[in-house]
Order: sequence, then structure tokens, then C-alpha cells
Amino acid sequence: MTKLSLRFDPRMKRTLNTWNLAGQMPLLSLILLCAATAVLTNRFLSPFNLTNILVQSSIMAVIAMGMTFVIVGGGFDLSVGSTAALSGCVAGMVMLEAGIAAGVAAGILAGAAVGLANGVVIAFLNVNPFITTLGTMVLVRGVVFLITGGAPVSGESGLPSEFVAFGSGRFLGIHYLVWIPAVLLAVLSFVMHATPYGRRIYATGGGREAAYLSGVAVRRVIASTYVWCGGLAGVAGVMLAARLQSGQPTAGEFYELTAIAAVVLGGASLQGGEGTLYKSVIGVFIMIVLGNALNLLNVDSYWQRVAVGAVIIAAAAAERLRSHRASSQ
Amino acid sequence: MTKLSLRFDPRMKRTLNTWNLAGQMPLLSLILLCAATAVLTNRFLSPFNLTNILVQSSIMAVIAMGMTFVIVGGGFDLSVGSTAALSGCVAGMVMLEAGIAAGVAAGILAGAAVGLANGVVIAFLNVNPFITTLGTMVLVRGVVFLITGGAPVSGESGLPSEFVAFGSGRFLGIHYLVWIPAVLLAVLSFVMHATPYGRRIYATGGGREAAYLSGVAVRRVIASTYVWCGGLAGVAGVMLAARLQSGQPTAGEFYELTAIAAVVLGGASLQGGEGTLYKSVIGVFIMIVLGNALNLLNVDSYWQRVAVGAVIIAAAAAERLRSHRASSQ
Amino acid sequence: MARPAVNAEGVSKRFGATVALDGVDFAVACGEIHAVVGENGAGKTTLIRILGGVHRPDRGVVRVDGVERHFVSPRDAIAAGIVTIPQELRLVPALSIAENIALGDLPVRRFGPLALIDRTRMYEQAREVLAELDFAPDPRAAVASLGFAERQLVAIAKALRRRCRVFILDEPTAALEQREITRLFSVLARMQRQGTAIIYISHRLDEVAAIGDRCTVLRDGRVAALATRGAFTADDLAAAMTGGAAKQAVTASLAGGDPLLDTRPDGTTHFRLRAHEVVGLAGLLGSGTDRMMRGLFGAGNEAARVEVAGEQRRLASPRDAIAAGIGMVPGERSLGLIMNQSVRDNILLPNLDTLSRMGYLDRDAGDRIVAEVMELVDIRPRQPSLKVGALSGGNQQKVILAKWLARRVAVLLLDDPTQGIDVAAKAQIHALIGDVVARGGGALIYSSDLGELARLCDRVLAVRQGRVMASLDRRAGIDESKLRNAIGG
Amino acid sequence: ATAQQNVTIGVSLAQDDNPFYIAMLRGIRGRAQELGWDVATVSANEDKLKQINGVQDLIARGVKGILISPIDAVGVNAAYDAAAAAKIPIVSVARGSTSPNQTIHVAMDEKQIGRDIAEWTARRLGGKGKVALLMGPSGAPTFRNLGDGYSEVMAKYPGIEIVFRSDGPLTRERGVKQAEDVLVAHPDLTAIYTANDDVALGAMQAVNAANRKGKTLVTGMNGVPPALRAVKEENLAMTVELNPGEWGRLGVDVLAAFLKGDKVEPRVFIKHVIIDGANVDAKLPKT
Ligand SMILES: Nc1ncnc2c1ncn2[C@@H]1O[C@H](COP(=O)(O)OP(=O)(O)OP(=O)(O)O)[C@@H](O)[C@H]1O
Ligand SMILES: Nc1ncnc2c1ncn2[C@@H]1O[C@H](COP(=O)(O)OP(=O)(O)OP(=O)(O)O)[C@@H](O)[C@H]1O
Ligand SMILES: [Mg+2]
Ligand SMILES: [Mg+2]
Repeated sequence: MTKLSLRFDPRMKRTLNTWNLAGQMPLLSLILLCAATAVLTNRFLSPFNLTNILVQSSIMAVIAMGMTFVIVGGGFDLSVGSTAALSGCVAGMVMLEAGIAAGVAAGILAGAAVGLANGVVIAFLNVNPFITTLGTMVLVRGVVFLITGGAPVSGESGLPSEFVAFGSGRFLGIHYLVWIPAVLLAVLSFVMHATPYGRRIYATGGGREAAYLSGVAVRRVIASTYVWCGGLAGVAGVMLAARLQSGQPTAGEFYELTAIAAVVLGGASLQGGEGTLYKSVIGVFIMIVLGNALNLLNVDSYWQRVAVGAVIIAAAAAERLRSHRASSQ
Repeated sequence: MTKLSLRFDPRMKRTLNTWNLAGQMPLLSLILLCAATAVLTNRFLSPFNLTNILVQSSIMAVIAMGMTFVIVGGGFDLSVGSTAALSGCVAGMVMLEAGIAAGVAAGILAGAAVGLANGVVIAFLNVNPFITTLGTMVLVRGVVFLITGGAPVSGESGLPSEFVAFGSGRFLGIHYLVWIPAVLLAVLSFVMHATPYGRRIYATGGGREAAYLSGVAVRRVIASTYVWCGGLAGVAGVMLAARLQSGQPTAGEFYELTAIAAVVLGGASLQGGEGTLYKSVIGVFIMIVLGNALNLLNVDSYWQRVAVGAVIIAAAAAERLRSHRASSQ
Repeated sequence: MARPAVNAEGVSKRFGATVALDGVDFAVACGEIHAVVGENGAGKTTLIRILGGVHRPDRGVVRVDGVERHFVSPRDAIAAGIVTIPQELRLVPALSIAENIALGDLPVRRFGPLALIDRTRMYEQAREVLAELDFAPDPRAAVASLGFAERQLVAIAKALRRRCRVFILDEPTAALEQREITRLFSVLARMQRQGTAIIYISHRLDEVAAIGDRCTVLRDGRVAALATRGAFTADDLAAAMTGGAAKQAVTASLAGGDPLLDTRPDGTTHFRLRAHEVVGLAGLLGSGTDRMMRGLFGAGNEAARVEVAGEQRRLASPRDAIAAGIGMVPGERSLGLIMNQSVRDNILLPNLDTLSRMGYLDRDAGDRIVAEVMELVDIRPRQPSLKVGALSGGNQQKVILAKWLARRVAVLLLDDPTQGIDVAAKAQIHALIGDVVARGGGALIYSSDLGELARLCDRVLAVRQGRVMASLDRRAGIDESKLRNAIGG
Repeated sequence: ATAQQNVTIGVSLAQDDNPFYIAMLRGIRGRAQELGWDVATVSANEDKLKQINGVQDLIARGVKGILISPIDAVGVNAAYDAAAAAKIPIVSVARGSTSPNQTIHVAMDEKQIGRDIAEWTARRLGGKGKVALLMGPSGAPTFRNLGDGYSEVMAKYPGIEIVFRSDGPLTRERGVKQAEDVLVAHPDLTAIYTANDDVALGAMQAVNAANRKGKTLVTGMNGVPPALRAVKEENLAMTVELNPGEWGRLGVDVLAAFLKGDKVEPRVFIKHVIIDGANVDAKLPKT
């Protein structure tokens, strides 16, 4: 072992070593899916459709990144869909009164507040994350209906036009909605991999007791992952409001399951301690491209469900190949 | 320690020792809930309403019992709602052709078959249970729509009248629909606690590696829990068809989350190895009584969600009191 | 030698790039105790896992009574009469002691096709086998309520209960006290007389020399030596294992620096640890030494109030303790390590704050520290990116020490740090403790091996029921028997 | 003085998060207040069992009559049976049931609405074009009937081809996403039928983003205010006004008449009105 090789990030090294197959199953699945669709319909690779896919993936990608924090930290969050709806509606309502900046800030803060509540209950009261976030999922949805009266939030004459324009606008040819997850991915990957805080999340998820005995403030770390998740669900909710040109109280149903599926497809373990942001985003692409492909191919909506279910299982089974050698049983 | 005391089931003894508080939190929560409601409305304790509650709980109780098998065995099943819909529709379709008995059998078998598929993928291919059963949840729903064309199954002139009568009939003053979970609870509790097979489920969920090294066929045990879960979801689906006087392809949405919530409220651990059937049924009662109480009190449906979410979290937090000492941090 | 009850012929096993076994021949006869020794990672566990049906060999065959067998799972091996006490404790914490003991072969009463658990018999059987080990817990208590060493006894009882022809014990005594060890040996002797073939793995070489009829020494996955009783001593074994002469453990320095750690003088648990001093804790099973240790580290139920280097401190969490310059090596490795993370990540975990440069992690500095400390502690292989779970037990233990050495803590709390560790590694760990003490640190050490305490410590505190009952000083002479009397063994 | 003992009626909604039902409930509450009645509401959120349970809870609560919007024509018949057993009249509003115990049905003619939308669209297209159908949730009969009526008429136009058909939730998000995908598959799409205004508003966004405004017609259903505004701005080609508030009031009136002992027809229809550029101004809420 030379002195030099020590300077490499061991993670990167491992990735390189095993690039060929293991660890890259999610990417391979995605490429396979794209290739198959491209063969079946030439419209798939049209610039217009690729833009569609990016935009359609953008919101779920932001949610899945938040979910990655929680899952790596050993947790679980079912409340992201309701939280996104709350944030979108709060953003819309505040925006109509106090301007775009205030609205956006309020929406994101509302999301982070839900995350904080989840985090405190789970980490400090030790309540099971599944049941806690199931509770908040239902509760927050109720709050959304209460504050909106169940009606979409768009005021008399719609949300502010700059905000609506943001939902479909572009910068350097790429939608703003796509820039957001791109920038977040870069920044958050840095947080998870290059900061002590990030390493503590992995350690806590990988072995809470051992992390605790190594001086990690495990409760605070766990609570913080839910704040990230809630805050990012808030960002997603605001993006959704921009895209739907309104705050939608019913938005975000089933987002939690899609997001968790994406993160798991990206190779994270629900046991905690494993998972990578960019792979979670690949997991999102798998889910979105699949839906897009089935729509392009005009597959009957009943068969679509069958196909989606089958592909989820198949992709997860493929991902298992990777870890197969690692686990003895 | 006298010879006599050896004859007691240790579980019972442990329960007796700690009866006062620990381990009985679910029951206490339920009693508290009932007492509060009874104070607020005198209609709550009317015989009509108590019958309501029993009938309303019956189907979810059957599903929750199946879920208890899976969760005790260390697994997770999101597909029970779709499975119940499948079983109800299959039962209806077969019944219209070949009579009630054949229909009922076909429905239950369809459920068990889904469970077997889940079990094989999870136990033998080692795919994550969350993602596998999320996949089957979507896939099976697609299959239900395909076989029914999306329309309820009730034939030209409805399902056989004896079957429909069964859905509202009584035996010894108690609805058939209530007898089923009552009998199942007795039989299955016996299976889980008094047979070697039952203890192997607990052992596998509580320590898969240890069970494996002790010669337990862990994979077969795990797969079997999903078969129970699927089969019982099948029973629930047939009960549902009787109650809905038709096979309903859209039935059972969100049942999975309610069932898991009930099981966890009943003190089971999603880590596996812990959980008791009768307590899961108490968890179901908590959920159903809560809905009943909110309806009787004419709570606005938005506030209902807030209340349901809050109570779920509160009940889970109360249950934590029990295990609080166990967890060091 | 009689016909072997079970034997392995030319078995090889690789894990990825690691060759765990390379053409090993091994046999054990009925009524024989065949000991297996070797350094950490020599392949002992792998060998008996192959015999026990957990692993399948890449090459070579396993024969039972001369008949070739291909076990697919432990169930097959158990059915063939081969029962193993695994090295890593494998019990189901949520189940009762009796259920754990009976697991896999629950006693039943039959009613036609129906088989029901016979609880009465289950408890009786549990009580019986536990009694053979002089251990009398309530068999209905959950295993989760037992201490680590008590669980070891349950694991032994569990194996004893199975009527078996071949009995494999993988380091059964690692966490045990002399008293339990003696009991175990008498049980083994009886089984031997009844014709059971016994395979016994241990790092306690004097034990091996005492009870082994034959002894196989493994080195780097090969058989380095095979000797019969009388033809080997503990020193010979050590030499064969390492391929050279082993150093004996260091003796501690002269004590007496400034006080490093002083518990509040609340009567019975009061004691003081000085710089340059190694203080031992001795106690029987359940005497509460582990709780004392956790408490001092801020991980007990209540915050600890102690004086560290003359300063009053309230240690409410391990974080406080670490900030005060204390490090702990817990008694269970899974509590000291995050198994699915790399050696590097594990070593850096308690050091992240010192590597923080304006919020981000200084990777280069981290790599330097890891490389340095891996060299110092001699972790093999020197591969910082390897998952800790793939290391042998001895190396895992060294990684835990490395975490604290990288931080240069002043006080080390060590809960049975050499449990399950080979002689060479043990000597290395003793030397490392010596280094810490030499540069002005102090160490508080619990060990299940009283001899180790006697050799290592300047002072030993005898603990009973969580209280310090006596203090033995090196100057007054410490030896095993004195210690045993002091702790009531 | 007669209403000393307050009459309480029960309302069982199929959903509580859909603008249609929210408006309907508002109509019910408004009319009930005028009559001095109390209203107890339960919502099923599209779960049939939950709807049966809710009706039982209403009965347990002692309501004098029930307005129900049944999720399914057969599936919640047990609720009607329970009401009949308790001798409480049960009036279906909007959706209907096959139960013999259904007292009255205040209905819309779903198939006819579907046909009317199709006729309107076909006329606009001049009998030629490619059409996509974004229908309602799988298994919901209302939306199946709407779609069937629509398809039935379109089948009579040889120049019109249905190129895409899909079930899905009634959300704006789904409208955007599916319209985007369909427009990729069929850039020359000439019309999108949607089962609901929210879906229509989403589809409309995708159409505008693809620069197909005016070339791909989007039709809605329900006539909620944002949809009316969109019709006014010519983003949405048309929608159908169902006036759910009026519907709710009618339901209460019918129940009141029945409770008084007046004779009521078993089926009462509510009128639907097609709203397009021609008549939208009259319908827009006054600002
Ligand atoms: N802890 C473990 N270590 C190594 N291998 C394991 C472990 N657990 C399971 N396996 C693998 O799982 C396989 C089947 O295990 P198990 O005995 O639980 O399955 P089974 O289906 O019940 O048995 P069988 O197929 O023999 O009837 C074994 O062949 C083994 O390879
Ligand atoms: N499942 C596994 N995956 C990868 N490597 C393994 C695995 N099991 C064992 N090894 C490696 O095989 C070698 C032999 O390990 P084994 O556990 O047999 O050693 P041992 O002699 O029992 O050591 P110890 O005294 O520490 O228990 C070691 O290098 C170890 O790291
Ligand atoms: Mg070993
Ligand atoms: Mg097997």
C-alpha cells in the first residue's frame, strides 16, 4: 500500500474497483429501461420528452434526497407527501399576502417544522418512526384541509405571475425546476460525504449504540435527518405549487411510498447506514421513466400497474445481486 | 419457586407481574378512549353502537392478525389491501359460476397465493420486504382491475343471496363477521404460542442468525408468515365481499397502513420477534373506536384527520413507556 | 487413534480475496477432545463452520463416520449429531432462556397430528442443563435481561442439551470466570467419557494444554502443527501459532502520578485513577463491573459526577466523557464498532470534531491519522477501506483501541479488552496499554481472566454487587488466588 | 316552535377533499340551516367499508334522515340496508345505488353528460382529429359512465380517433404529467377529454407549454371557478356546470318533502349546463 493511495477516498476507490457490476445495479437498470423504451418508440429520446422526464423527476428527486437522509440515519418517513402539500398551500397563501420570497420561505419552514416535530418525537421520545410519521401524515393532511378549506390555493387571479413563470421557466435551457435538485444534489452530497456531520449520520444509522458510545449525539443526529427530510419536502411542495400554479391540498398522495421505493431501489438499506444521494436520484429516474415509457407506449392503465409492480420487484431483486456475496444468508 | 408455578405459561406470568402498567398500554389506551367517548356521548355504549364497533372491526382484525405473523417474523407487508380486493373479486366471480363454497375457497386461495409469492421473493431471493410488497401491492391491484374490467363483481342479479345474508347475519346474536375473527384469534393464538412452529416465528424474527444456527428453517418460516398474511387477507377480502354485497376492485386501499399501525399500537416491534395477536386486535379496536367516536361526536372530517393522527402518535408514545427501561438511550 | 467421528479432508475456503482455509486435514475421534488454536484470523471458526454446515468448502470433503457428507444448512449438521456453540453469541434476546435452549428442538406433547410445546418439560430440561453449569437463573426470564457472560452460559447449555456425537465449542470461555470454566471442563470430561467427540477452540493456551488430547495449530489457513497430549506446552503452541517466539505480557510501570479520574467519594464505589497507573476491576458474573464502567463513561442511567484531572465534571453522555479525555472499549464488539462500515470510518468516528475544518472534513489529515494508528496498532490487513465486519476478532478489537489512541485520550476504560484474542495480539494490546500509561495516561481495566489482571495492574479493585469491596495493591503482591478470594469466587 | 327538538340529518360523503363535494356540502349545510336542522357529516374518502361504517355511526347517533353520495352502486348497499332497518330515509345525491332501500336518488345523467361533451368536441373539431381520454379513478362508475357516453358518440365519427385512454386520480398533477406524455406520443393531438376540472387545468398547462394552445382542445367537467376563468381566457375549451351547491340544496329539500310525507319521485334529475366561450361571462363569479 503506497502512501499515495491513502489519499484517495476509499469510497471512491471501492466504487472504481467494483464499477463493472456491483453497486451500479440501479444505474444499469435505468439504462436497460431507457434502451428498451428507445427501441420501442423513437419519441422517447426526443429532446422534448427528455425535458419532460427531467421536469417530472425534479420534485420527486428533492423528496427522495430528504428521504435518503432519514433512511441512512436508520429511520423512515411516511409524512413527506402531506408535508409537501402543506408547504405548497402555505407558500401559496403567504405569497398572496406577502410576496413570493415570504411565501417560499414560509413553505419551506412549514416543511422543516413538520420534520422537526417528527424528529423530536422519534429521537427523543423514542417512538417508532413508522407509526409517528404515519400519524403526522394523517394529521398534517387534516391541517392542510383545515387551512385551505379543501380548495386549491390560487387566489382570485392566480398566484403571482413571476412564481408561475418560475414553474415553467428555464435557465441556460434547463428548467429552474431541474436546477433545484441538481444544485441540491451537489451541495447535499458534500454534506453527507465530506463533513463530520454527514459521517455521523451514516454511523448512527449503521450502529446507533456504537455511535453513541463513540460520542455521537445520536438523538440530535436522528432528529436532524427528519428536519432535512421535512425541509426538502417543503422545497418540493413549493416547486409543486409553482408547477401546478396553485397550492393543492390533495397533492403528494403516495409520494412517501414512491420516494421510499426510489431510495431502496438506489441501494439504501432500510436497516440504516447505507445509501447514497445520487443513487436515490437514479431510483427516482427509474420510477419516472417507467411511467413515461408506459404512457408513451399507450399501455392500458391496468397493465401499467402490473408493469410498475413487476419492475419495482425486478429492480430490487437485481440490486440484491450486489449485496448477495456480502450477506452470508 | 414451587413446582406448581411451573405449569403456568411464563408469558402469562410475566403479563401478570407487570399487569399494572407495562405491556398493557394498548388496552389502557383503548379503555381510556372508550371512557372518554362514553362520557361525551351516551350513545356510545348503546348496544346498537357496540355491535357496530364489533362489525366494523372484524375485517381489519383479520388483516391485522395476518400482519402480526409477518411482523413477528421480522417482515412487513404492504400488499394486504390489494390482496383483499383480489380475493373479494375472485370469490365473487367464482361464486357466480360455481357456487358459494367454491367462491370462498378460491378467494382465500388467491390471497394465500399472493402471500406465497411475496414469501418466496422475500425469503428465498432475499429481496427487501418493503419494496417487494410495495411491488405486489401495485401489481395485484392491476391484476384485479384486469380481471374485473374495473367494474364491481356482482353479476346480473347480485351475488348469491345466502352469501349476502351472511354479510349481515347473526349466530347467537353475534354477527358472523364477528365470529370469524373471534374464532381465528383463538386458533391462531394457539398456533403462535403453543406450537413449535409458532415459537420458530418468534425466534426467526427475534434473531434470524441465531435461529438459523439452531437448525430452524428460517427461510421457510419467513415465507410461511407471508402465506398466513396473504391467506388471512383473503379471508378478509371474502368477508368484505359479503359486506359490500359485491367484489370491489377498489376495496382495501390504505388497509396496509391501518393494519400495520394497529399491530404496532399493539406493541409489536417492526424489528421482529415481538407482538401478540390479541394485542394487535386491541390496536384495531383503538383505530375503529376512534373513528366511531369522532363520527358520533360529529367532528368535522378535517379535524378527524388531525385527531386520528394525534391519537396514533399518542398511543404509540404511551406504548413506549413500557419498553422505555429496556432501551438504554 | 480410533476411527474419526468427523473429519475434514483437504478443505479450502476463500472469502473474496482472503484465503481462510487452504487444504486443511482435520479429524476428531469419539471420546477425544481435540483442541484447535491459532492466531486471530487463522481460520479456526471457518473450519468448524464447515463442519457445522454453515459454510460449504470450496474444495475438500467432510466425512461423518467415514461417509462423505454435503451439509446444506446447520440443520443438516445438527441432524447428523454435530452441535456447535458459535463464537459470536447467537441467541434470540426476546425469547426466554428456556426457549433459547430448546430452540430448534422444542419438546412437544403429541395429540394425534398435533404437536404442542411441552412447557413443563422445556423448563425442566433448561433447569437441568443450567444446573450442570452451576447457573440457576429463572428459565422463563428473557435472554435480553442477562449479561454477556451469562448469555455465554446459556449458549453452552443450549448445546449441551442436544444429544450430540460431535460437540464443537468456539471460544466458549472467552468471557467466563474461572469458576464457570471449571464447571464446563467437568461437563466436557463427562461427555468425553460417554464417547462424545469434542472440538475445542480457545486462545487460553494453558487451558488447551490442560484438557486437549490432541491439538491442531492453524496458521494462515494451514495446519502448522498437530501434537498429542504431553507433547506440547502452552509456549510451544504460542510458538507454532506465530511461527516464532511470543513475548510475554508487559508488567506495568511504577504507579503514582497526578490523579486523572476521581469518582465522587460516595462511599463504596469511590476510587481514584492516577497518571501512569493501571487499575483493575475484578468481579464475578453479575457483579456490576460493566455497569460501573458504562457509568463512568456517561452511558449509565444517571449522569456520572467525577473529577477528571482535578476538575469537577458531570458526564451525562459519552460525548461528555470523550470531551473530558476518556475513551471506552466496551465488552461487546458490536457496541464498539459499526460493522458494515470501513476501518477508516470507525477509527475516525470519535475524532470527527478534531478533523473538522470550518464544517468540512479534512480527509487528508484523517487518512494520515488512520494510516499512522493502523501501523501503530498493527491492524491487518492494512486496508482502511475494508469493512470492519470482515476482520478477525483480534483485529476488530484493535480497531476499537485505535479509535481512542487516535484521539490520545488520557483515560482508557477497558471492558475485557483481550477477550477472544490470540496471545500475540493480546501481548500487543497489553503493550499498547503500557504505551498509554507511559505517556501519562491511566487505564481502568476489567478482565474475566484474573491472571491477566494480576500481571497487568498496579492495583485491583474487587467488586461485588456494584460496590468496591477491597483494593489489592501491587506492592503488597497480587495473585490470582488472592483475587479470587476477594471477589468471592 | 315545532323545531324545539332540533332535527339532525346525516351526510355521508364519498370524499371530503374534492371541490365538488365540498361545494355540495356547503349547499346542504346552507339549506339545512334555513330549515333549522343540524347536519352531522361523515366522509369515506373513497373507502366503501368506511362509508358503511360511517352510515352506521350516523344511525347510532340518531339522525332523522341521511343524504349519501355512495361510492359505488352496489358496494355500499349494506349502508342502505342499515338505514332501512332503522327506518331512516336515505337519499342518494350525485352518485346512486341499486339498493331497493334507496329512498330517492337526486341524480345526474352521467352518460348523457359524456355524450354532450363528445358532441360539443366533435362539432368543434369538424368531425376529425385525435383524442386522448384522461378518465377518473379506476373502478368508479360515474367516471366509467361519463367515459362510455363520450366514447359512444365519438365512435359515430369515423374521422375521430381515440389514441389514448387512462384512469387516474382527479388531481392537477396527474393532468400535467399525463398530458405531457401524451403530447410527446401524439404531437398532433386535437383534443383531451378530462373527467374533472382539476385534471383539465393540469392538462391545459401541458398544452400551453407545448405551444398547442388552441390546437389541442381541453375539456373539463364540474365548472369550478378556476376552470370558468380558464374558459374565459380560452385556455380551456369548455366545462360542464353541475352546480354541486344547488345539488346539495335540492337533496335537503327532497328529504324534507319526504319527511313531511309528501310524494316524491324516486329519481330527481339535476340539470347540467355546458359552459364555453359563448356563455362563460354569465357564469363567472362576480368580483
Ligand atoms: N446464517 C447463514 N449463514 C450462511 N448461510 C445461510 C445462513 N442462513 C441461511 N443460509 C443459506 O440459506 C439456505 C437455506 O436456508 P434454510 O435452511 O433456512 O432454508 P430452508 O428452505 O428452510 O431449507 P431447505 O431448503 O433445506 O429445506 C442454506 O443453504 C444456506 O446457504
Ligand atoms: N464471511 C466472511 N467474509 C469475508 N471474510 C471472512 C468471512 N469469515 C471469515 N473471513 C476471513 O477469513 C479468515 C479466517 O477467519 P476465521 O473467523 O476463521 O478466523 P479465526 O481463526 O476463527 O479467528 P478468531 O480467533 O479471531 O476467531 C479471516 O481473515 C477472516 O477475515
Ligand atoms: Mg473464530
Ligand atoms: Mg436448507
